[in-house]
Amino acid sequence: MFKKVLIANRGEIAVRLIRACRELDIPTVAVYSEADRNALHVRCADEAYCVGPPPSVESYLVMDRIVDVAKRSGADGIHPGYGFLAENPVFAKMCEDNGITFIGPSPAAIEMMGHKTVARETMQKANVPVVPGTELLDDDDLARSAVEIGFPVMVKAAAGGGGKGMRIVHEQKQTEEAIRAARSEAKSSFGDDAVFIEKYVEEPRHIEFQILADRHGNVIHLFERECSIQRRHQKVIEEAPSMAVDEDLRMRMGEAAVSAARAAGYWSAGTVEFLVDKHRNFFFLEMNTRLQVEHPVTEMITGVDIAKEMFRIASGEKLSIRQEDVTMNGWALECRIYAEDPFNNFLPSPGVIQTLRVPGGPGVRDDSGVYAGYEVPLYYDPMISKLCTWGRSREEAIDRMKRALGEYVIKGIKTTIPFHLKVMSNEHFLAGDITTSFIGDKFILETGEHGEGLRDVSLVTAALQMGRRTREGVSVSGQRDKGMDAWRMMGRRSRWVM
Amino acid sequence: MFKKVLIANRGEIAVRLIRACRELDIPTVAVYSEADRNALHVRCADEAYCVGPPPSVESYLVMDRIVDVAKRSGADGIHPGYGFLAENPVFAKMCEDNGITFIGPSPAAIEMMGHKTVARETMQKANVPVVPGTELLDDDDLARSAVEIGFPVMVKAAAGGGGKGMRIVHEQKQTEEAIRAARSEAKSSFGDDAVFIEKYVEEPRHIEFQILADRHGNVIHLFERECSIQRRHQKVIEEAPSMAVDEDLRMRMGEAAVSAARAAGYWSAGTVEFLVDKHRNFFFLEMNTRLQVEHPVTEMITGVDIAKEMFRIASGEKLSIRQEDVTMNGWALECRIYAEDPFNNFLPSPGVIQTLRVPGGPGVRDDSGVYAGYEVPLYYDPMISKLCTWGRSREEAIDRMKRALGEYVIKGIKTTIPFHLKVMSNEHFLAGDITTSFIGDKFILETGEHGEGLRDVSLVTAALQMGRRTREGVSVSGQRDKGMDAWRMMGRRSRWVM
Amino acid sequence: MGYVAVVGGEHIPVDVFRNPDGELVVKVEDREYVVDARWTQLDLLSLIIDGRSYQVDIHSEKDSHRVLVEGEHFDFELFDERKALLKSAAGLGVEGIQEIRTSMPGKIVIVLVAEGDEVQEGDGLVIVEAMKMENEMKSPMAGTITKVGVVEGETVEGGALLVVVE
Amino acid sequence: MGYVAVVGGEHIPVDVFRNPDGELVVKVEDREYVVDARWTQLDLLSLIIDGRSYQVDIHSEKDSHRVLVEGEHFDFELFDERKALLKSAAGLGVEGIQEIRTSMPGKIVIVLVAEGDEVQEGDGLVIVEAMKMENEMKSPMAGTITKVGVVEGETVEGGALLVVVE
Repeated sequence: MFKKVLIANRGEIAVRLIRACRELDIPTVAVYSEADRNALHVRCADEAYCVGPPPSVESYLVMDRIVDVAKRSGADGIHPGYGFLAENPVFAKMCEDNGITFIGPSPAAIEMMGHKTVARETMQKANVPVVPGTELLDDDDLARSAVEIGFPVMVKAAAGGGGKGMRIVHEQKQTEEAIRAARSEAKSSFGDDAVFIEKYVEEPRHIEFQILADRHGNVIHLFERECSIQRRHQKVIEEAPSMAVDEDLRMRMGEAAVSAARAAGYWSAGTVEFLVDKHRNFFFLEMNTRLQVEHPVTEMITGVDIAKEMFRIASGEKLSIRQEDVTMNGWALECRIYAEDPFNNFLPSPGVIQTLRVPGGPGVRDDSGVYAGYEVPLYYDPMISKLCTWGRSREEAIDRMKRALGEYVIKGIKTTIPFHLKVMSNEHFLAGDITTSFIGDKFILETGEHGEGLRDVSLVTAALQMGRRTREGVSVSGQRDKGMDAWRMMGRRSRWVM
Repeated sequence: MFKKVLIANRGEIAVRLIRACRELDIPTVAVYSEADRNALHVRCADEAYCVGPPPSVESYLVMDRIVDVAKRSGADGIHPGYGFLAENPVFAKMCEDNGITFIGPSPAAIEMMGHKTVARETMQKANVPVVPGTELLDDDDLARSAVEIGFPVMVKAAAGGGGKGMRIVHEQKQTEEAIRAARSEAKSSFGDDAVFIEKYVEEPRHIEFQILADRHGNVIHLFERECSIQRRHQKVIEEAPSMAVDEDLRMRMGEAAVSAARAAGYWSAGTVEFLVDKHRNFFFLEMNTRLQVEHPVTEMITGVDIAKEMFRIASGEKLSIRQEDVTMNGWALECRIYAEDPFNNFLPSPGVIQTLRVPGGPGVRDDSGVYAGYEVPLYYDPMISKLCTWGRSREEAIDRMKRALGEYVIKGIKTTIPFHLKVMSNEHFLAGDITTSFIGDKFILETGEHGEGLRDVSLVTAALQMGRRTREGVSVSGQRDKGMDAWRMMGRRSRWVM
Repeated sequence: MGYVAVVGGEHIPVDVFRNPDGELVVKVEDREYVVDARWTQLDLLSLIIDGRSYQVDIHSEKDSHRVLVEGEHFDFELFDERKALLKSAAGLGVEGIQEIRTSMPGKIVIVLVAEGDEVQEGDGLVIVEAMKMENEMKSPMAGTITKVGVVEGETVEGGALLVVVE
Repeated sequence: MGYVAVVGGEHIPVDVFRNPDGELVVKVEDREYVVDARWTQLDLLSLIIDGRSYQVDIHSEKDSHRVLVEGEHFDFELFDERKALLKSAAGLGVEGIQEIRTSMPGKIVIVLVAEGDEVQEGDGLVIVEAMKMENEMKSPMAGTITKVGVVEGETVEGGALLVVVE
């Protein structure tokens, strides 16, 4: 096992990986930008080194500086998390060249799967079905190909993933702007503006399989995740298993996922993403050669700690479990909580978290990188927490999620918690009737039937809030006051007329 | 199912039960004393009514007032939690007489199991082995019986449980004081000062079986919990399953537990407690006719939500699971976190919780009744949180617990977190070599080998703390400062000489 | 103490006082609520109104309030009576001149309109990149662009004036 | 700024200053630590010392400090130099007259000693009930009881003087 590991990331995933290392008794080295001196991952790690100014291109993406910190601190492994350098084959190679283990797949596998067009060809050869699409082309050829394939089409960044550098194009006149926007986001997120075009499968489900593979040729899958609930091609709610997958489809897709991993000569944890249409045809979409944001839901239904498995695999151990040992137990959901205002077009809402109360009790898991008093910086992804729930059934997992979201208090910034609460009550979601266009088509973020009565409660609160500010206002008891008023209330006549 | 349920309790267990009700979509009614207006259970419930001044005998134990609140608010069920009125047959009867369902067993079953001497007789008739002991006697007869049975003996309150009103007596001269102290605690905790004496089984393990029984004669068990780690006869760390129980013993003890429940005509959730000696003989100790503090560890290894099952059973539903459907998955641990100073004889440490950071990530569950800004009151039990972890193996559960305890930040009051951290590193604990005398015999709360280096870090911190207070002190950057100092540090020569 | 709330164009009187028993009363229009209110955490109010317990989360900026309670949210303004009177003379509505500002620092990616352009409600005005996402600022109403305060490529602070629509 | 720490009877000099590069330095005896320190949460210090990251929890009451770091705890006193000098003249040790006080409100259940009694270290003095538990207050040293400040059955506030041992 590793003597010491450097975590080349920040936020919740850095904290997740430090937790895994603590449980494996591996000392950890954090790196941080100047904007992140007070970040949780810096406080949790055993060592911490600043690697540059706030913009990630000047800090978290500076490969030689990170490798230098690893060497100087004596780390013999680097885990890249997701995003940043996680799917950068140059970085994986640089680690190897410096005698440091890259805790992920081989540079060759990253490169093959990272270039979406090469990945498509590899999959076609391995008889895994793919969606019709183009190679990398310049703007004019892309625009022409879009017409040939037939709208709607998707413009996608060759590098990276996670919904960035992607644009859907419904009609010809949008093509130029979509290519520009995708290139611009791809450039700023991955440092590579190459894009290609794919047929856009309408009303698909996005279903992915979690893979674990060791360096000795053993490959298993840990079942599927349903990731159809997306905003701007970014997953926001995931679950495992999927209601759309029965035993037969699970077996066939699982086999295809394992074949895909074998075709890529893959080791480490990875994810094979598929689109599934309404006729249960599935198409290879891409392979993510890293730990996924949504890995916790798979951990909750299988009991396998995927992050810890990555460290074991990278240190050369064989998989401790065989395919037939992997069992599925219950149902798990994840809601990604962003520092965004759901009632104002999901505008980012950075700032200081003044109060934080994380839900607890049975079947609840919170993965977050923040704390009360922490300032969510402007420079990075606005995801601040992943809230997961487990239940014996999908219904129980949903009931728990509603309960847990209701308990979650994050003050000082606006978050997407109210959005998730609405999804958890949406009849289509409850019925499992979800596709990647769910949010556009089947979801309205409106005040519900109980709104009228609660409006008065909100006006009462605002009036008391105003009173706190001014001497003229009628004062409200603070925390330390005696409860005598409340006690007298027992004998009072009802006046609540709502 | 219930239209509305009143939770006749406070603290973490009231919050736990409100969570169960939320997941079952049952509106909840909280009751609170004047000291608890700001308590979490008041804020979480749908309705809340004050039932009296801070001392529990004037509020949480006033039966007719609680029943009156239930009637006035339209609640058709009352859940008593644990402690307070949970094992009071008079209260259970009063609920029934007022047409309100007591969410627990029948008054007759509570009464039978509540009087330890009657319970012993019932068990003897049902061929469940019991520990030698006396009936209820006056002080002089008790003192005489103690000599007859032979020291060491245990003085125990006839009512209640949970370690209160219990005293161990090693030699004759301690007898009088032990009886006085036990009676005094029993009186103040349960309102009944009757005590009896039992042979004290030396170096026993305390192992208990979780029972679920419906009103239709179905009784199952959910395996055992190991509860040997105790302080002052109060459980502080529990786990499930127990290392001392193999498949054969599990089957025999499970059958005895089911027989015990049947002999008592029991329904609802309940716990049959046994002492297990070093030869694997087991003796019936008592039956707790309520939800136990430590129920989460069983929930974590079986996936069964015991609290929710209690509501279903009380509403007349049949058990949804048969004995053969109950499976054991992994290992779970619970550490009870008290507002006590472990380095000062575990003196209670009430006060305002200034900062709270609850651990998260995989396999961690926190059940607590507190929040940042909350003042832990003087009047009630000092347990503020139950931290549980799950792992595929006992080792993984322990590694997670160490990791989670290390993350837990509770500031403003002293807590037993450092105590638990020490237990998790104790070689006897790691080996599973634990009995009820573990803390007295095998555990030292001393500073470990790393202490010397960390002492300098603690002195550095105190010096910086002093500097914050005075203008003369050298100032330290606050949270919002730029990270430039840290960034410059990159080029600095090593001066850390530890 | 008297207030006026402006909710979706509607004006609602809200009054706070102590009744003869010393209890805190909030009157909304003609509905009187006797309230037991505690600020248990920063801007987090525990309200008990005749036994019903609410945990209310309020986010206030000057007279604007965002309230979250039981999964529902409410955005409105609340003025004290004197201020409401002054505002009333000047027109309390939110129509008229609209200043579109950034809520946070970011980079101006594209300016979609020029001074003098006619826009409809919902038309895109400016695309701003912040926190790695591009966000399109839309017009809150139909009108004419009377000012454009930024140029493409510019980096702006939070609160910067982007566009004025009249 | 100079301090003196008293740890288990030992006196340890601690000095805080900025070095010529402007870095914050804390010197403990002859060991110099260049520290990057942030109070990230109330009394919770994030310390980075030559790359090693510590999260240190400190609980201070006047000159007494309880520090928790990486699962270890340290209790000690820290005085600034002037105070240490004054204390030194008066004897910095913790022997001599010991006042036994309650840390919290509670009820006196039993008083086990009377004025003039001789006690050994660890002998029980008073049993106090608080938070439903009976706690025995023990003598921190051998000596003579010179004062008993409470009677059985009495309810006392936090900090009440129970017994004086000399």
